[in-house]
Amino acid sequence: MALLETKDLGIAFGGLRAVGDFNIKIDEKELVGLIGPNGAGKTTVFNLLTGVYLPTEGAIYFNGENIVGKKPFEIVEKGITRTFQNIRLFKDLSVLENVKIAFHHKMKYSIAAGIFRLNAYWKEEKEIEEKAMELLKLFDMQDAAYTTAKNLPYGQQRKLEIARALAADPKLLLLDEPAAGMNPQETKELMETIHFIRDKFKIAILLIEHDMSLVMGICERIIVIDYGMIIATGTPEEIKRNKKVIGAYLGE
Amino acid sequence: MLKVKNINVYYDAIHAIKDVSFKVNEGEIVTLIGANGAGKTTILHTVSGLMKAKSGEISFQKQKIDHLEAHKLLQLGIAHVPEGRRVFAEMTVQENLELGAFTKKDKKAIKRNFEMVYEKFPRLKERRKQIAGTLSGGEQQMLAIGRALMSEPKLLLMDEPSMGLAPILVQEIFNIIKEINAAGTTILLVEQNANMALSIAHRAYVLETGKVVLEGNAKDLLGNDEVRKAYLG
Amino acid sequence: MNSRLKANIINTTSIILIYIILVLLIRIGFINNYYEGILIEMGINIILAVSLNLATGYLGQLTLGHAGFMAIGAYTAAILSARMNLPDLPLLLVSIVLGGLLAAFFAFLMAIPVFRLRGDYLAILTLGFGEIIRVIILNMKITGGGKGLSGILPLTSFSTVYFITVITVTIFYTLINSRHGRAIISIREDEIAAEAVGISTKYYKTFAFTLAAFFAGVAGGLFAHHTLVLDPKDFNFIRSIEILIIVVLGGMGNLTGSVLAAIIITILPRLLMGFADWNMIIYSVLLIAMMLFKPGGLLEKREFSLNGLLSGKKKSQGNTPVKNEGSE
Amino acid sequence: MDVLAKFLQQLINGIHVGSIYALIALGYTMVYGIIKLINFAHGDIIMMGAYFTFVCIVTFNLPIGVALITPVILCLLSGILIERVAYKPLRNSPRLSALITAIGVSFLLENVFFKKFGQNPIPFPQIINPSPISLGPLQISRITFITVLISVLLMILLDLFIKKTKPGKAMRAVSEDPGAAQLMGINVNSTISLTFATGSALGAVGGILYSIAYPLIDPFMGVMPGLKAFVAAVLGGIGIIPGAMLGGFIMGIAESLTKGYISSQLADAVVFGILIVVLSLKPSGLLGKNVKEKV
Amino acid sequence: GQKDSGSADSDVIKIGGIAPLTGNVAVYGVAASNGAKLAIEEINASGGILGKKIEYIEYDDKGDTTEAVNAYKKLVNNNKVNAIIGAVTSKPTLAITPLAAKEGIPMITPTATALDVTAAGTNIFRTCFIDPYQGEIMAKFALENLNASKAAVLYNTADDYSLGVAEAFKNYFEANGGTVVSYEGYGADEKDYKAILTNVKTQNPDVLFLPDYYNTVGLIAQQVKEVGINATLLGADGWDGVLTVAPEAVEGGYFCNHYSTDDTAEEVQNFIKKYKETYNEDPVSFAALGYDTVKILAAAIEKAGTTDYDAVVKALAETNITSVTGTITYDENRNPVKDVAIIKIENGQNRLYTKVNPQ
Ligand SMILES: Nc1ncnc2c1ncn2[C@@H]1O[C@H](COP(=O)(O)OP(=O)(O)OP(=O)(O)O)[C@@H](O)[C@H]1O
Ligand SMILES: Nc1ncnc2c1ncn2[C@@H]1O[C@H](COP(=O)(O)OP(=O)(O)OP(=O)(O)O)[C@@H](O)[C@H]1O
Ligand SMILES: [Mg+2]
Ligand SMILES: [Mg+2]
Repeated sequence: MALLETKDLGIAFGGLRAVGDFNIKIDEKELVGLIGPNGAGKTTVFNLLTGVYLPTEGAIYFNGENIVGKKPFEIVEKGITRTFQNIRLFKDLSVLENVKIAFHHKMKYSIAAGIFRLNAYWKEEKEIEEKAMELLKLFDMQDAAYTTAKNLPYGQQRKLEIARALAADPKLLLLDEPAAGMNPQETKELMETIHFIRDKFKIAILLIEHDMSLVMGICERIIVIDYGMIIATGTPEEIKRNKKVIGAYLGE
Repeated sequence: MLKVKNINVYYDAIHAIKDVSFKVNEGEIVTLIGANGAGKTTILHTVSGLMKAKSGEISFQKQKIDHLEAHKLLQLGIAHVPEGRRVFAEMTVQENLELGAFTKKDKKAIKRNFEMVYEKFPRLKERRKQIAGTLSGGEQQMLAIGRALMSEPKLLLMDEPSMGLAPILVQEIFNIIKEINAAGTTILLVEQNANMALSIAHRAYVLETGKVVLEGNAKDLLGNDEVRKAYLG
Repeated sequence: MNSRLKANIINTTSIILIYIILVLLIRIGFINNYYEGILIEMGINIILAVSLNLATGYLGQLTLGHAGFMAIGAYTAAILSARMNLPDLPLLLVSIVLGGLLAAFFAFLMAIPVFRLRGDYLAILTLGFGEIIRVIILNMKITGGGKGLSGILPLTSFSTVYFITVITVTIFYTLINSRHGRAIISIREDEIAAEAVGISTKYYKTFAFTLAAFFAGVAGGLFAHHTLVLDPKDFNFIRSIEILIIVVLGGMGNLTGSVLAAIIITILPRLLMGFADWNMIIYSVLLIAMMLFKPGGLLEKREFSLNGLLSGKKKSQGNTPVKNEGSE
Repeated sequence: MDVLAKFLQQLINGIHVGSIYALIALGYTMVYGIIKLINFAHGDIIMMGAYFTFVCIVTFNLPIGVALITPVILCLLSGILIERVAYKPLRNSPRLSALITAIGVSFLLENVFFKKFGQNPIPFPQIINPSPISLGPLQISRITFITVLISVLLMILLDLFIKKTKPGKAMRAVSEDPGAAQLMGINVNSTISLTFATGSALGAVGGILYSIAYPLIDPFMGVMPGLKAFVAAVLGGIGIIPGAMLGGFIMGIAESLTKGYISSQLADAVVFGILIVVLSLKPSGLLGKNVKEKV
Repeated sequence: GQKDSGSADSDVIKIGGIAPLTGNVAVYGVAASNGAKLAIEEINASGGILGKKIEYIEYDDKGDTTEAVNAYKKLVNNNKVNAIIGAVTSKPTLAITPLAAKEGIPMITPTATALDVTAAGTNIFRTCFIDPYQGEIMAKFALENLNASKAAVLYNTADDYSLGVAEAFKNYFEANGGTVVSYEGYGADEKDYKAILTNVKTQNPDVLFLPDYYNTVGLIAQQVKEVGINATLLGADGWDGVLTVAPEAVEGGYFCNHYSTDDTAEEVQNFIKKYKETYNEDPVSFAALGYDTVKILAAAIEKAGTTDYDAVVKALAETNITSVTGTITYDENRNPVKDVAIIKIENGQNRLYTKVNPQ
């Protein structure tokens, strides 16, 4: 059984059908790219998968369960987390707190335990503080733990978003243009990080990116969409040679 | 044409630009390249008057401009295509372009500019009546450039025009930049996509954490090993 | 563990010490009836401000109807206490808790339409709810309508207000510094991102809003048994705004700030009374000046901590004031 | 008077108040649109318009035309001044701080006038003869007639101004993105001033019309109509000019019909109830675009 | 002036005043306060009472209940006054009566007409007559003197005074053969009465009774004209002052009052003269009531020979003096028994139309 499977997924905004007949399968630990021209519907696919938008057609099976209609936070609990095309950090909070918040649904202590500072509170708080620091270490951000998120350089902010998404313990991680605004060198480093994450956390990753060096460099499989429809899928080599993709997206 | 001398720019306590100097000659394409947060956007903002330098001097065609407000600079002939396009999302394409010619009084010139922009971007002509917010990323970028051209600038500042665009559009945008330059507009271009930028520029400056660390002929920099390693991957 | 214990001892001792000093001053008449009344109002304002701060400062939802919840609590408590047969203290506690619960219940009902909205739309809707509550009270028999409700038992005393205030502030403090508090704050920072890391924004919005209303209701109950006459006019939107002023003045998302500002705003008009008819002019000029010079609030993001002060350690608080609340 | 005539009469009453609300609501909406500030002091511009008119007519005995134009100009200048002194320094501060400053300005204006003109409400001079003109079974007071006429005229002019003229377009551009507007050569400061000036001038006219209808002016008279007009602006979709007008008329008519057919005291509840229902169905107001935040 | 003398038996007699000196109903508060001050000046000029000067300490209640309670507490706790005059309007007065009743301090409200005011305690008196009484008088007047058969009544639901007078009017009017065709309430902050008046107009009443304070009456009266109602307007003592607001709109109306400046009695003319000299304006009835209140209180203290609360209260109950608003004695509910003046508004002037004796 595939980790994620969509069946004829689609959404229309008013008259515009932004995504349609969208059928994909992603297996565990797969690293898949999603590319396509601007406005093709890539981010919209992410929004459908994470429950931000309610599809107007089709179904999404995650671990065999249809998750259509679930709230975003419920989908996170099931194991899909994401980053955003336009960075959405908790800007005025510290880096550490950004990560801690994402542990929320893994924690158990009740509101009363929090208010009256029962043992569960002290125990769990200590635990996640340690876990969060560990995670930051992985991204080499432990020194920035107490920095306010908005004061981080752009590239670090993107990394923090990924760390935060990982803290929520996903089985499938969705990355929306993780390399946007990075120069080629930084992009290269990011590619390594993404590889590393996949291997260390043993998760599947679906990523959107316009930087072909990244997409072609690390993705095992690539899905190309245009006008909301899949126009090609295949290995990077196949995609590079695909006439339709060249015409619609890559250019000569 | 544009001369920037030892400027220092701060965000509150953060010293973002440190003693930066550079110049742009008439008819050139000059590009500023550098990592994230190197200060490229900040420099463009300072040149176009959206931000003020704490010290240093900026002059344009021999005139000191560092004390002028942004809306005055346009009249001198400096236009700015900002990072992230920033088109007026709730207005139509046409209205966006009209605003580009806001300071122009000459009706005939405005009409001519409209024709010029529509000729350069036939797509915009097609979408004249469309609300700008609903355009695709590439189209919005074209609109942002077109809007800046409406004021017939002598110097055009462009901030990452290729960001977030599909490869096919990136190519198109760079071609357009070359065309504009060929038609006589001087261009100061900021890019992450250093490869592309260097291949169309005449000269380039490399920025690192708010400082100019390297400058030279674009072709030379393309061949420079250090640059290759740091920015071209 | 040890430092935790030490902190608890320091806090508890100082709270009791302050209490004893104030009670002594009241006993010997240094603080007379009139000044005692001011102290009581201070406590009530603190509870109001701290609870509104949860909704506006921490949750990030600008609400302009806090006085409405206060009104529900006030009228409920006043009406109930007149009809129950209990000794004074239990009577007060039972009636204000019931008042708080009813306020919370209404907040819970409102949460559904309210939280579909964003930013200033939400603000104006809460204002609308507040006004509707007032108009309904104005048109009910049991509340005395526009004539007001009088004959309320004088049950609120300095001691009750003091301890209820302390308990309230403590509850809010510990809540905010727990995972649930973090969840609430994350909604203020970015709702969509909060959902995307697994936080049920609906749940926490409703919870924070309801809890804030509960304490507004409690404050209302204390107010009712202090002033002894209730008039719907006391709970109009200007009152809600007065509470908001305290919150913003103290600093959004800053509990100590709310406490400090509540004290200042309670005393200020009385201090200015000496300036006769210049008082309100001075008051408004001060208000404008404070905002112009300290736009982030008096304390901005600094939380005052007694332990920190005593042990000379600087305790940094992660919560910072909200920037651009509700704006996209 | 038969049932229909009574209904029409109540409708006319509603349109009368509604047109005043609409005029005032425009000031709220314009300012909100451009600097995202709920300008609480706008209600007090109404009050100032009323007092200035009073002073011009009663104290200085100016000819009626001058006495009506002067207050509008004074309010217009006050609007600009308030923005420059109290709001401009806070443009980059948290929005709530600016809101509290606006409240502070509101208190200040109220109390300055309170100090100057004293506690008593002052009777406003009779500018328009209140006696009604008969139209079949209907009687329309001259005040109503003139009020509606002036308001509608001003609204049409404003709409043309914003849509067609350059300064109008500059206002729209600044309200969308002040930074980008500057890059178009638009002077953001003067555009914001212009917005305050226009809004305040309309507010002053609203204030005068309001005082003619309810000829008793006091320093706090702006609070209630200010609040209602603001609700009207939200009802129609805040920041949207035709929305403010629509909202104003709906509020006025709803109020009048409630008073006429249900109960005078429930009018406010009904008005806010309508607001709640509308916002529940259309979260950004009647004419507001229901944009889901794009992520 | 607020002096804080700690000791109770100083060489002055302290009288505390509570009145709305600012706010919506300030005009009444200021008038009552001016009247009271005039009387105190007179008394002090002629040697004071019990050989001591009167010190008058006054706080503003803004017409607000909370402020009134604050003012009361300050007077009793901080200033340690011997007696209280106030408050002026009914609602704030009702807010302080339970406190005053508990303390037993002699308290006289010059002008609070709500029925319940004096019910709180045997130490609470008033100088004005009560609401129901005014309502009945005006209903009787409408039926008998104006031959009205259809009446419309508009009242302020948020105001005890307005409500009380309206109710009494309605009951009396209906009990004595008239019909009240329209009986409608409005809120305190209302400014637009046209919707209600449009309804009233369809009923075509003979008289329109508007028991409210004059500011509101002025507003309603103009809108009565706008809507085109021709009924005779009637009102109660709250109308005193309406000529300053809307003289044209109320022309031809009648209202009842505590006294009339037309009254030729010596006390009245003397008072008017002195008041005009001091304040440069005509005294409204609230001024007269404020004046009389001090006179009543001073007489009682003099009679009691002490400022002891109980003794003064006892002396108050036995009051019998003739002053500006008539010859005053108290009934068992501590309400005054005295004449009522009915005033007609003619050519923009208040004219004494007739005097009604309660007996
Ligand atoms: N909330 C929405 N309302 C209306 N239209 C929308 C909405 N969200 C997306 N769209 C439209 O759906 C289409 C797909 O948008 P989407 O953001 O998914 O593109 P994308 O493939 O991510 O493009 P890019 O590479 O530029 O980010 C676009 O035409 C967009 O305008
Ligand atoms: N509003 C701001 N407040 C504080 N610091 C800022 C702000 N904007 C930029 N900075 C800081 O100033 C420095 C320069 O930023 P700038 O945006 O000019 O970089 P850039 O070279 O354009 O980067 P990018 O490639 O990401 O666009 C960075 O360190 C950044 O963090
Ligand atoms: Mg996208
Ligand atoms: Mg940049």
